[in-house]
Amino acid sequence: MNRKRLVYLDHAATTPTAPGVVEAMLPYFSGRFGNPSSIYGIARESRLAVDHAREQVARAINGSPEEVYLTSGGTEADNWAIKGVAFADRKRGDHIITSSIEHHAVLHTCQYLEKQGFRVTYLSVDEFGRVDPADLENAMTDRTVLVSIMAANNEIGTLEPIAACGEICRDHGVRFHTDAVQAIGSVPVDVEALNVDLLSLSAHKFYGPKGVGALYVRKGVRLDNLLHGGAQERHRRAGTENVPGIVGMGVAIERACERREDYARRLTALRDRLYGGITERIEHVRLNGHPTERLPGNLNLSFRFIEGESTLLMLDHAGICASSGSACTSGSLDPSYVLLAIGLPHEIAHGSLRFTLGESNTDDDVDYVLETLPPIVERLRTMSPLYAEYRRSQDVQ
Amino acid sequence: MNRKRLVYLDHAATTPTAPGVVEAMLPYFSGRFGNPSSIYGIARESRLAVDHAREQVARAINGSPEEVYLTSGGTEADNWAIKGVAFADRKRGDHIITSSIEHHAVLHTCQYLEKQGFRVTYLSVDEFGRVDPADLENAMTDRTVLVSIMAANNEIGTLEPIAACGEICRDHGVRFHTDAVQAIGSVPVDVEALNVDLLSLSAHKFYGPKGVGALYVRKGVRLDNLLHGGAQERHRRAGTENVPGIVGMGVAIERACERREDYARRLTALRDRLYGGITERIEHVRLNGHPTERLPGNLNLSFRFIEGESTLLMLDHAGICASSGSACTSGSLDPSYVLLAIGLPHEIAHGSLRFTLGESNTDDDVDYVLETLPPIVERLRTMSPLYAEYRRSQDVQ
Amino acid sequence: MYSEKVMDHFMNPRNQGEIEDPDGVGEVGNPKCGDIMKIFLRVRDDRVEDVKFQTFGCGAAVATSSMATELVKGKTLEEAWDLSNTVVAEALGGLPPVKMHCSVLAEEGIHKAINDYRVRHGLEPWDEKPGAPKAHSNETCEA
Amino acid sequence: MYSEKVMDHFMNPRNQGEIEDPDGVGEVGNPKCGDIMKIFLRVRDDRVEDVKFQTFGCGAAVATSSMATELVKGKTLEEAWDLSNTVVAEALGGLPPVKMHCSVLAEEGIHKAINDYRVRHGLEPWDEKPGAPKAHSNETCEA
Ligand SMILES: Cc1ncc(COP(=O)(O)O)c(C=O)c1O
Ligand SMILES: Cc1ncc(COP(=O)(O)O)c(C=O)c1O
Repeated sequence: MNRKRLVYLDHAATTPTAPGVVEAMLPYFSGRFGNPSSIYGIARESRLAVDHAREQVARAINGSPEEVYLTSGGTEADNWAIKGVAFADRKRGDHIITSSIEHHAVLHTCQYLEKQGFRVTYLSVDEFGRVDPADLENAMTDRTVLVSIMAANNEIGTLEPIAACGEICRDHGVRFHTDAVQAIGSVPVDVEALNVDLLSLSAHKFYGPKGVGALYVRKGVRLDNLLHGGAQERHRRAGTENVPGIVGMGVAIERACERREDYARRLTALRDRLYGGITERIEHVRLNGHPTERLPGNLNLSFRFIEGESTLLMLDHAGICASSGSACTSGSLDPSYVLLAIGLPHEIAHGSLRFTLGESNTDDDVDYVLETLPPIVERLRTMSPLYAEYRRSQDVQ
Repeated sequence: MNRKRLVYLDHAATTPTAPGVVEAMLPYFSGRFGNPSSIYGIARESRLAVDHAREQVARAINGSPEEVYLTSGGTEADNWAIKGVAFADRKRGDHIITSSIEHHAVLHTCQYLEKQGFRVTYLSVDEFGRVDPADLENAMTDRTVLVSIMAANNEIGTLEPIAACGEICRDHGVRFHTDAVQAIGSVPVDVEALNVDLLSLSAHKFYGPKGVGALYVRKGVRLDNLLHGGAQERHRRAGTENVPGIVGMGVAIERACERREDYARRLTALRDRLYGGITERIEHVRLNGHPTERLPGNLNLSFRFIEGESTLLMLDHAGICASSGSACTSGSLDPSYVLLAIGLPHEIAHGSLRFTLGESNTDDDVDYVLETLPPIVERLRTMSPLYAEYRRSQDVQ
Repeated sequence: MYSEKVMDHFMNPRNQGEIEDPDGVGEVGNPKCGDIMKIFLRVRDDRVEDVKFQTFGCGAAVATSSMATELVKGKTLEEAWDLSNTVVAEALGGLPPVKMHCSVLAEEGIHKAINDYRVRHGLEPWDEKPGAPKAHSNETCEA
Repeated sequence: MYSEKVMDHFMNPRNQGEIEDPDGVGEVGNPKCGDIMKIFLRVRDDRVEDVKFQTFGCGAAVATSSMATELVKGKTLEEAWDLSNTVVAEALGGLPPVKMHCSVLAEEGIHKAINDYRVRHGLEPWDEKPGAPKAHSNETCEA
């Protein structure tokens, strides 16, 4: 493949670790490699580094360091929050409320709990992917122990009404968890303002390293452990700390919060230009997710008559990285459950692409996509029996 | 503190990541940072790198790549193996057998399962810390679903009779897990020769990075998932892969296996010299663990009349990093349960030190310890009311 | 994910398009599952003189359409009928397991087009071999 | 883990040793729990003229022994009795929570030595304040 350029537009899948973050991590591999649980000098350095990172995470979300527990990523944080509260509060109740468009780390955990005898309500969302707080209110029972609603959806970028949901939970005395994996660094996240009891985050979504995340747990929230073993994380999460990763997450979250406003402004502008340019050049395109209440870098579009994976492959050939609403690599033929949940018919959901912009993207990148994408869509439509059929139906009219 | 030198003798707690390992990881932070689940070029590079590391791990333990699942470390692997088999086989039985000297990642997981209604037999060990396979045979019931015996103990270095235990399990049709976290790179580990169904390992114990490990699961072993979510690891372990960490583990395990024989020979010689030198220079010293069936780098000694933590602090002051049988930092005042299990009285257990040698250690290091340790022990004994009492009792005789 | 051969047939599909007034047409697949294949045949002297396809679907769906049409071109209808999905997949240098159903779809499309030709000519449609793989069960998209 | 002050008193303990023919001795702690402290007093005119300690225990146990003896030296017995564990801990620049019991142990050791002196002199032993913290409950080592 002779690639003229690489335009990465899949920042929701993962971000590159920022060079400054890698630099901050490096000393902790071979030099300051001590196990934070040991008591000698180099171990104390590791301990201090971990504690410092914990403070950076706490500050970023307006929590306190004692409320931050370090994990191996967003998935572990989600699993821990949900199973942890469910099992700890089992005597108080057996009902959990979540939304139908949560990440699999939440949905599959809830489904697992259903097998363990819990009842789960999956709130539906409107055409823009928003949960209605009134639905949450209505779903509350006196057996409800936990509500989990994501801060921002990973596919369509829709921002959920977290503060309102948090208030309802607080009024009902029910624990409230939010998966903020996609939100950190893009929108303000403040556990006080949002009335959040538990919050998940994952470093590789904000230019930190993969394989490290955190769970915020408000003081007083009871939570069973998920990983049993050593006394790390104040007896709450066992396992030798991933010191370099944790240091990287600390630096990355501080950096992300400092840059957030600029980042959001810049990405919103680029994204809107990309969206405008695409709709000017290509017919039969639909925006998925909320028109304004969405992540700054997220553009999720359905292109009628064509299928997502084949579009991605052609884009890849041209050096453009994006993702699709067909979860094709996962072995399922069903299109994205998120797109179905906002009411898209299957074949339209199959023709969806997600472009998620990030730090490195420029106006040139947008221009390149605007130049590259229309002929690809055109070519795939020419190949498509659905498009041929559509055209025949138009000719008839 | 003006340290003349640093002598790191706590390789069982963690090892420095080898520079070559860090180098292999580096490209995967900011350059080849793609999410292995995505389909474009840079993501395929990540996928290939993860698959390659999986092969390296498989080869090291004589398993096949499809039997290797990547985790966030030894603790997650232990938790997953034990809970996974227990819950998957719940209908077949509710009894688990392990030893009383397992790592907390195994013991606390078993204790958690006891709360969930499982029964656990904790096999006792002999004065050297060895499980007797006959005890295992006797403990088997028709409700037994899992046996978990560590390959090598982390505190006293004793090697367990894994092959014999594995054979008993196979004869009874019971799943056999071994925590090989301390064994990899030091003694041969072959899942076929050892009759092992599940095996845990952790990269930071063999000069790989912290926060990454693996669980070997023999084909056909049923296992519930521990982390629910995305389709990673063939639907068995969710969460975006820690690509740099996984790459590092692959390189580290290959490297460790290549060097193993040399490493073991060199460390055994250094350790034996250290042991000989200490017993020549210091009275009232006891070797803990098996005299020959032990990890090459492990030297666990009890120094009568003095306490471990204070000895460690003085050693640290002199630039020597070791660990003690007092789990003092964990908030418990009880001495190591492993040392109690091999029959040490409390006050002797409190006076134990663990020196674990590794790659960087030299004859000079041994000389330095032999020069530094005796006056420290002397000084602490002078301070000790137990030593004063002992001396009075000797004077009387 | 895909072999070079698959990528070549995906990026440069052979026989893509429509045949005007075809002798047989087969459309298979299901928009719900994200793949539809339409095969057009021109038959002369019981041989596939020309064949074209239209496909809505993933890379493997396009590549198998391309390869399958390439493989049946010039063959007798009986030979074309006997083209199995595994031969198509092998000719492409293999397919990822989750994509094998695409090759089944191609086989089904060709069968359907052949039987369409046969029915138009007053012949009995041929039967699928008993136990032959199916791309999709009727109602679901399970691979 | 430890403050500089703690490390200083640990590495350079004050008053470490034995007093020959002491006026009062107090031994507290428990080898099971990994700490034993022995306090020796020389008393003149109801004052602590000299004080020494022997300690088997962790860094904090040594440092609190050192600091506690330093703080009672020259004090009247009544003043010495009133020395609370928190004062010792504060004088050391604080102790990790899991190590606070060491400062309690030091307080107990001094109390025991003072009462030993009192009993030897035919005086009533003083009572611990009700609700005063204890380093260890009798049977277990729970902090
Ligand atoms: C919303 C959301 N939650 C959870 C996760 C899981 O995070 P990780 O893959 O770091 O475990 C992701 C990303 O994969 C996500 O986008
Ligand atoms: C024998 C043993 N098992 C399990 C573990 C846990 O591994 P990790 O800390 O990498 O989770 C360790 C080390 O801490 C160990 O020595």
